[in-house]
Amino acid sequence: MNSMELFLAHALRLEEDSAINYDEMADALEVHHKGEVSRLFRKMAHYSRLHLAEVERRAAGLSLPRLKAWEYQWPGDDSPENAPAGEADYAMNEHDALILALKGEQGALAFYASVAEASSDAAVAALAKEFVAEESEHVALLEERLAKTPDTGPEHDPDPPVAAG
Amino acid sequence: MNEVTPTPELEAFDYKSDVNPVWCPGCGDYAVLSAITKALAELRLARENVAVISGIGCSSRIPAYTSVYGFHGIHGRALPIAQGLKLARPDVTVLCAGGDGDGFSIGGNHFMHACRRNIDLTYIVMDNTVYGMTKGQASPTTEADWRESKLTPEGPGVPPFQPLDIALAAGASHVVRAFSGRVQMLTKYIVEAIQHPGFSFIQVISPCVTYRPEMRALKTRVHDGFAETSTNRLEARRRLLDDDGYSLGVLFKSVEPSYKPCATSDEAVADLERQFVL
Amino acid sequence: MNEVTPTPELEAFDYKSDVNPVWCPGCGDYAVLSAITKALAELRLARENVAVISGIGCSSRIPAYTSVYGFHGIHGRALPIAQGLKLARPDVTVLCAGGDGDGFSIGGNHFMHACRRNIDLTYIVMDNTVYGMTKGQASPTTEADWRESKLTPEGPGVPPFQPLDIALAAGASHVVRAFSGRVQMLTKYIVEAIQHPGFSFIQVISPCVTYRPEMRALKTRVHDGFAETSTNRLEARRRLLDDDGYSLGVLFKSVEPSYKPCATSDEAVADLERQFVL
Amino acid sequence: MTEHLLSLALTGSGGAGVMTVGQILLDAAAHAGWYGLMRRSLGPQIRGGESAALMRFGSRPILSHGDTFDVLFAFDWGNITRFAAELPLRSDSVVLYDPDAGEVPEVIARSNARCVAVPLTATVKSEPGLRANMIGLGLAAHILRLTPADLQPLLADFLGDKGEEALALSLRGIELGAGLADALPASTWPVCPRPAKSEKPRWSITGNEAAGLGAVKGGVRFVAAYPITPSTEILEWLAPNLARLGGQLVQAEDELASINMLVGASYGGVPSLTATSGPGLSLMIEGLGMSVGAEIPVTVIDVQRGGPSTGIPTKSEQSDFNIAVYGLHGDAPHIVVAATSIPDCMPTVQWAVSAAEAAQCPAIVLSDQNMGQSRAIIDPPAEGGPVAARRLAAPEDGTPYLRYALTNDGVSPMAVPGIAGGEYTADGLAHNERGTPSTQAADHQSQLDKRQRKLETLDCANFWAELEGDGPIAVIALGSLTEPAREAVRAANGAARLIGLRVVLPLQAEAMAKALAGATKVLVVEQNHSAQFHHFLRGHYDLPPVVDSLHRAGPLPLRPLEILAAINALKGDA
Amino acid sequence: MTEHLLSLALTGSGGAGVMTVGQILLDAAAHAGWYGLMRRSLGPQIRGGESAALMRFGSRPILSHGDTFDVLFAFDWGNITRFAAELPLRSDSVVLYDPDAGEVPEVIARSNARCVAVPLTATVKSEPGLRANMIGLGLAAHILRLTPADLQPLLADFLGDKGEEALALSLRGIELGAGLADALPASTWPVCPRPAKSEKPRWSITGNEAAGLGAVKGGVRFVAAYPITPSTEILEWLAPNLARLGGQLVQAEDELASINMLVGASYGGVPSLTATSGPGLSLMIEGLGMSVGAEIPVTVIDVQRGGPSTGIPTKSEQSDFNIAVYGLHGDAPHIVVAATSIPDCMPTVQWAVSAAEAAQCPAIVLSDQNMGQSRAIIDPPAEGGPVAARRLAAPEDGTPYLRYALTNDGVSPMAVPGIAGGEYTADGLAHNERGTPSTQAADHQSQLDKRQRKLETLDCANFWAELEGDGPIAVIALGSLTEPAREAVRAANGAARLIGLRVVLPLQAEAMAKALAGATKVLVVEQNHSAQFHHFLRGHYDLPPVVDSLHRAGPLPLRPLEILAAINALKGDA
Ligand SMILES: Cc1ncc(C[n+]2csc(CCOP(=O)(O)OP(=O)(O)O)c2C)c(N)n1
Ligand SMILES: Cc1ncc(C[n+]2csc(CCOP(=O)(O)OP(=O)(O)O)c2C)c(N)n1
Ligand code: SF4
Ligand code: SF4
Ligand SMILES: [Mg+2]
Ligand SMILES: [Mg+2]
Repeated sequence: MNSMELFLAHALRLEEDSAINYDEMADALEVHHKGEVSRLFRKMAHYSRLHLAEVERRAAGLSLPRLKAWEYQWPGDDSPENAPAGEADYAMNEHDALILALKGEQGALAFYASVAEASSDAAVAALAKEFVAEESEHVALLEERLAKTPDTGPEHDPDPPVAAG
Repeated sequence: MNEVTPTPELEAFDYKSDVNPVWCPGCGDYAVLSAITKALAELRLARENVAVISGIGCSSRIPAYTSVYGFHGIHGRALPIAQGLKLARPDVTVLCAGGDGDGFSIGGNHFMHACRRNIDLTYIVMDNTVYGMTKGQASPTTEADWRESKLTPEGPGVPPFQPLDIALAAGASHVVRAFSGRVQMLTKYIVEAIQHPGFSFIQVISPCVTYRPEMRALKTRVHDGFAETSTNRLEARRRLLDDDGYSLGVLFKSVEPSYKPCATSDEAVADLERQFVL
Repeated sequence: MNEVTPTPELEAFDYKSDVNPVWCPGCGDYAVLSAITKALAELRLARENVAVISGIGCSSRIPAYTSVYGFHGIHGRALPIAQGLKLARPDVTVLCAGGDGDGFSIGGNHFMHACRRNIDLTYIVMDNTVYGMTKGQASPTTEADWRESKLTPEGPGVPPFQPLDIALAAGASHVVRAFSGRVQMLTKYIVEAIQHPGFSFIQVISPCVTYRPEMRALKTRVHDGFAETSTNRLEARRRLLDDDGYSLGVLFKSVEPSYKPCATSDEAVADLERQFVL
Repeated sequence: MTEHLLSLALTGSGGAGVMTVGQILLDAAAHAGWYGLMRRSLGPQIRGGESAALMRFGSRPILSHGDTFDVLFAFDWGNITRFAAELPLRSDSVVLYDPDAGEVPEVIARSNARCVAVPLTATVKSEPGLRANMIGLGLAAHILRLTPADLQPLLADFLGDKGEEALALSLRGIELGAGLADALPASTWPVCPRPAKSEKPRWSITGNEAAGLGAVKGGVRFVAAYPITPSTEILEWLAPNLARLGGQLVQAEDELASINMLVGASYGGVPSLTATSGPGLSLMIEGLGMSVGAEIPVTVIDVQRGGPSTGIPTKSEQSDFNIAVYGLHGDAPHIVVAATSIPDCMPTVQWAVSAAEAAQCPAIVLSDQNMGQSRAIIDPPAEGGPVAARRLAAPEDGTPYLRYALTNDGVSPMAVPGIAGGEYTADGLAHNERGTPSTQAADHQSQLDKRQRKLETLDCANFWAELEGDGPIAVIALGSLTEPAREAVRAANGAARLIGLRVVLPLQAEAMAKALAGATKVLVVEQNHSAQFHHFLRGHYDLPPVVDSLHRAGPLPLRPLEILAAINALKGDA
Repeated sequence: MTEHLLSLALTGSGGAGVMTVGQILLDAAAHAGWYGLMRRSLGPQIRGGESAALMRFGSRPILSHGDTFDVLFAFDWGNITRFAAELPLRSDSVVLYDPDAGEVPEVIARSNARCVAVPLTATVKSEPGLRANMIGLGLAAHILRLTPADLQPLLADFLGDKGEEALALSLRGIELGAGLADALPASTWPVCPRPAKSEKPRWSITGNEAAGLGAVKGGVRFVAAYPITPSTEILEWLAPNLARLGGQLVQAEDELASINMLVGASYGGVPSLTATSGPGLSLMIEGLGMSVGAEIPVTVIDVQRGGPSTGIPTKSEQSDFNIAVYGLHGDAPHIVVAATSIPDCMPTVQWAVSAAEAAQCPAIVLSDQNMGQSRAIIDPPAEGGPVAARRLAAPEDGTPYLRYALTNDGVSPMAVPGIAGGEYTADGLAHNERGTPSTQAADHQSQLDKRQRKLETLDCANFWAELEGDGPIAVIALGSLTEPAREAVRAANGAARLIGLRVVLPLQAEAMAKALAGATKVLVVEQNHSAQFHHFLRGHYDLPPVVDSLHRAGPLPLRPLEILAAINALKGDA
């Protein structure tokens, strides 16, 4: 990742995807009356948006490349901060939600760290380092909270799912 | 990569509506929705020129969650609706989406004949190997010995339907398997499918976490078995012969004649009346 | 051939009814009727234990021309009727018969799912590549550029449906192509199909002399391309890859599990009521 | 001016070619100034079964068959018993027959009609290469006082590329036939002078062709269909003619596909239609329900045949009334119209399409085999019914588009792809104004109300029925029985009035009340076994206290005299 | 003995588990001697949407819901507005709510019901591992004067293999809940003494289960089906239970396949049935027509939901009346019955199967979501209706077997495969007595007559309707509205009589005339938007001069007081 434009394009995509993803999970779990879980995801979405605004600020004046959705050089298949698709669950408790969020933040951290390490462009590496620091903060916050949140086991809805068709 | 393109007008997010999905948290269909919106953004299609047509089922709820034109039709009839629309309005980009029950059970005949007709549209089946919306009965893609449905307590007892194989045998000109857990790949496939001038079929393995919770584990089973694309139908079919059902990729692609209505002209109705005059 | 079998009680003739066919002179379906009655005689099946089920079309008129039990059903639904009968009455020998429109167009979904279910019955499609009964429209097996129907003056514009290929892809366990002009061969195939413990599909090329008069010439085009039978489905499909559509023979045969209803027992209704008692 | 009417039946078994004879005769008569009508009756064979051309000619427009035949010309007697019931004769009718084809059978002889032998077979054998049907044509033409010269110009068309020799042989046959006619005493023939030649152009058209024309006049540019007797000719006419207009017809894999393709095309803004018959309509029921719920206009023409189930594909009946009116599940208001005659198929289909477009719901047009497959010589039909178009949305920036807005007249302006700002998801699930699925009673109720309202406010003007007379007995006839009923009402000399109902749904309470004002009795006329229309009228209209029902299953048509007899019986009633 | 009745609504959003609480409560109450009824109302989400258990308990059998709720227990207020219309309250009703879930919303508060806060959330938090629903259960049980001891025996069943600890925690929750109840003043609770324990065994059953039981009692041994809400539970009950009887259920690829599989199995002699809802019934129409034409008995249960089109799958309506009665093309006489209550689903389905077998035609049973998915505590239902079997042929040597013989009662003895000499071809084409296709009017007419006749001669005995009272106003209620109508009729104190119609087709002219004798006015009660049943009655029966219609679309149920109000309004009418 050797140009500032390219890097910022990645950062933008990463943060935006993650904001949408967290919001979607928050919505879904609200239906399930999982207030805590939903609030957590909402908050994570908020952080992603803050971060997004920051990236946008940095990108001001630059003309970023328009990458196709599959041209991003992510370590995995998907936006690295997105909580792994399909791991949300209606029965998840706050503990589970924290783990999910943590995986997302760790993904972002790993991505930024790899850029910081591998980029030949000093400015890019420096900015990536800044982002690493920020993500590390999130990770630490989540870890801290996770440690204080016991795993109370899945909160199964005793009612069966609905046949709606 | 190197080209600097102007900032796109619409982001993926703009292709989402504000309607909350009825889906369970973790349902694979969220990712399919996400990939569709990303693909539309990628192609910079004007919202008013795109239509998503579906049948009935959890997956078929998808049109209302997009901000383009949509049609949540009736069970099993998504493809005829979509084909009618595309034939009447060739200028509209038509996506058709639904479930394995909708598409392969009640809608199986339309599936075969849509593959034959090769009309330029993209058909995305969210295959969760179950009827989600009606509480978990076996679908055509369910294993013969799956015993979780009260309707078939001994299992459906019938070998699973092979969507890709049938699609190829019936004449589809662009045949893909994807996984909802790989959104970026899926996005790419959808873009290619929309660009393909003919009938594109995408089987998306999309876990139903409520009735097939074991599907969550599929992310470790899928693999890039179809990473290379055949342009020869027979070759593609040969490759299916040793498919484990979890190979992902564009299996087959070939530009073939698409069904076109008769050549048109523009006479007036009054001209037609002359044939009745004695 | 060498064995001397006792004189059968019933001759082929005894399996014909006294109802006069509505068919045109020269129609291929006469020969199919003849082959069916010969096969029944060959197998010495008691008339009351055989049923011939059909849909609607010229070819579907066949049940009433036999003297066994028959059902002239509705268009496209011959297979569900036949499967329902066979499931409910496994003791009855069930033949299902009809046309290419009946079986592959309106009835296409049942065809696929019947192949999958592999219920023990024999399905004979008299394929004349046209809708005879409704005055000569294109059927799924009609060539894309056939321009003789007013309904599709530029031709149907869709590549022909491949019955054998779909049958194999869908799971049929006994797959045959025959020609009405070779009655003896057809008789043999029908006998084998009836003996096969599963779903047997026989595509019989059966000329419609009224709407496809050129089909009369097919007797010189058909050949014994499938003289050898595969017992491996993949191998059979490979062989289809270079079929010209006129190869005759038993392409595939394999004894595979047939759909069986749940294991049965014989409690009384009163036993069931207990579950509601508080 | 005296009216002249003549009924003629031509019958013969496979290969006799009576349908062609009838067709040429009808054309020639039309050129000579006759109005005319030709119905066909066929056996069950694909080819070569017995057939009959049942014809009526008149010096004034005629749209219905008479009570009896003036002339029966039997080319042979093959399977005549199967037809006999369709061939009512009087003692002063004339039966022309070929003595070489055998004795006049009992079923015919018992009419006491005058039987006149004409040596058809003998004449055929008299010269090589002759064909019986051309001799018959020459002979039959004489009945209408047409000469070989009248027939000659039409022959070329019918013979196509058969060549000079065939033409000469045909002409020779016709002349020999005319000679046979001349040889008979003049008293053989009913009085039937040639009418004056018409100044204005006339049309030769079948009900199915007229229906096709009505479709394109109504704006239909997309048709998806699956062939079925006796509706296929509509599709066969439409396929090439739509192409001429830049429209298209798709042959679908089945009726489920065709109805749903229509819904898709119409959702895209293109007026769409299909034609079918009972079994096909049965398969379209679910799609029609979606058209109601999602408010997507489509039009289905049902050319009725004998029912139930596969029934009698080649014969006429009006027994799909119930399924057309009541067949959809749920509360599903829609449009049902019945064409009243062959030419009326044109304006009725045209109006149905435009009404469906205006009300954004399905319209079902009831025709029947008798109208659809019969040919008439007519004055070009007038367009009927108020014409309306689909109300399209013009979404404004800032205000969210409400696809199913609760408007006063129940019609919500509709967006179609391409209209920016109109993006919405059409849905057959109960929904709110925006189209978002809702299970709430209030949303359900208000949308049901709205869908009912748009039909109540639909303008049918005077198109709802054919009215004539003001007698105390109101004859309410369903669709194609309007014309026989009209003949009966006229013959009843002021005792009756005619209400030939064209618009079955939406109900026309006010108009019907007005049309019934002063009537003391009602006679309901329809062609089915269970008096479906009668029960419908009882259930939905306030009728005078005495209601009688004249109904009979197909295939025998209900004839004017039967209707008149029922009128007279009612007259006698206390 | 004084009757005690109590209506209780439990509401809560995703995960609150109110359905389970309701279920345990119903069971416990039943063991304590209560009769009861539980209806469910659900949101659109697959999982986790809001839900309500709507319950009624009584010391006598109760088969319908009351007018208002005595107690509403809101576990939380999530999406309560979507439900509010389904929760009518009086000013003396009690609303129990959790103050931690927020203020009592306006839609509830405006009833002026007494709102009583119960600290549900606070209690959950008071000890680790507790769950709100168990605390709620303990509290709700108190309303019926049930104690934790009454609940305990049922818990194990519900918790399944969740283990000892879960059980202990649940019990603890229940006790805490009971404690919360005890802490409230006695005046909080409606008077509701425990009834005497019943001597005779009672049943706990849903309408769908009862329908399944009725099917096997009627002799059904073959079912082919495609799942659809809200009928699927019938199939889910039948699959394992049929197997126990040596029968079978096949999951078909669609409804077209399922109805036609039934026809095949029944042609083979095995009584066959399927269950579906509106959209599925739409797809079965053509197959049902064949069942009429070829005279093959089949039974279809339609558990009605909101329509048209996909409509409201999870909510009740009676709007498939029209399609059931009139939906087939052609003249197609068949049987339509409507179950009158949850337990009545059993005898009604049983009779329908036996009537279909006797008359060799299709029978459609109308149930609805409200009956099908509600659970009742009942006395074991009596079998109803005369039971008949299929008349099989015993062909004799030498005489050709006439499958469609014109018999006096219209029933032609039927051969099935295996019967030698009975070989025939069943046909949906019009045919003669032997079954050979025929296009002749006489054959068509005589077979139509015969098929009509066999329904006219079908013995319904007293099973055609539920009758009660002899007041001058006849309340004719459709199916499941019989029981609310019965309550209203009883409350009308002699002013009204009840006719709860069970047999819709064949028509019961004589019996109806007798039941209406002396009645001067009629009130027709049904749950749909367009008064389908009312128009049917007008169209087919001679009713007294004043006919009023009480009809409303779903999902809100029609309640006894509304019916009573309509009776009173009619009473007032001139
Ligand atoms: C004609 C008809 N039959 C049955 C149904 C009930 N139904 C609704 S969705 C569905 C199956 C859904 O399965 P699938 O298409 O795989 O979608 P999923 O919910 O699994 O995404 C069924 C049977 C219906 N709505 N209409
Ligand atoms: C539901 C329905 N749609 C259409 C028809 C009309 N129809 C009768 S037979 C037939 C096609 C016959 O073609 P095929 O099955 O190939 O039989 P063939 O006559 O060629 O032997 C059609 C379309 C019908 N009877 N029912
Ligand atoms: S039931 Fe299954 S398919 Fe349906 S929303 Fe839930 S997880 Fe998805
Ligand atoms: S039309 Fe064709 S298929 Fe039909 S009977 Fe004649 S030759 Fe045979
Ligand atoms: Mg599915
Ligand atoms: Mg054919």
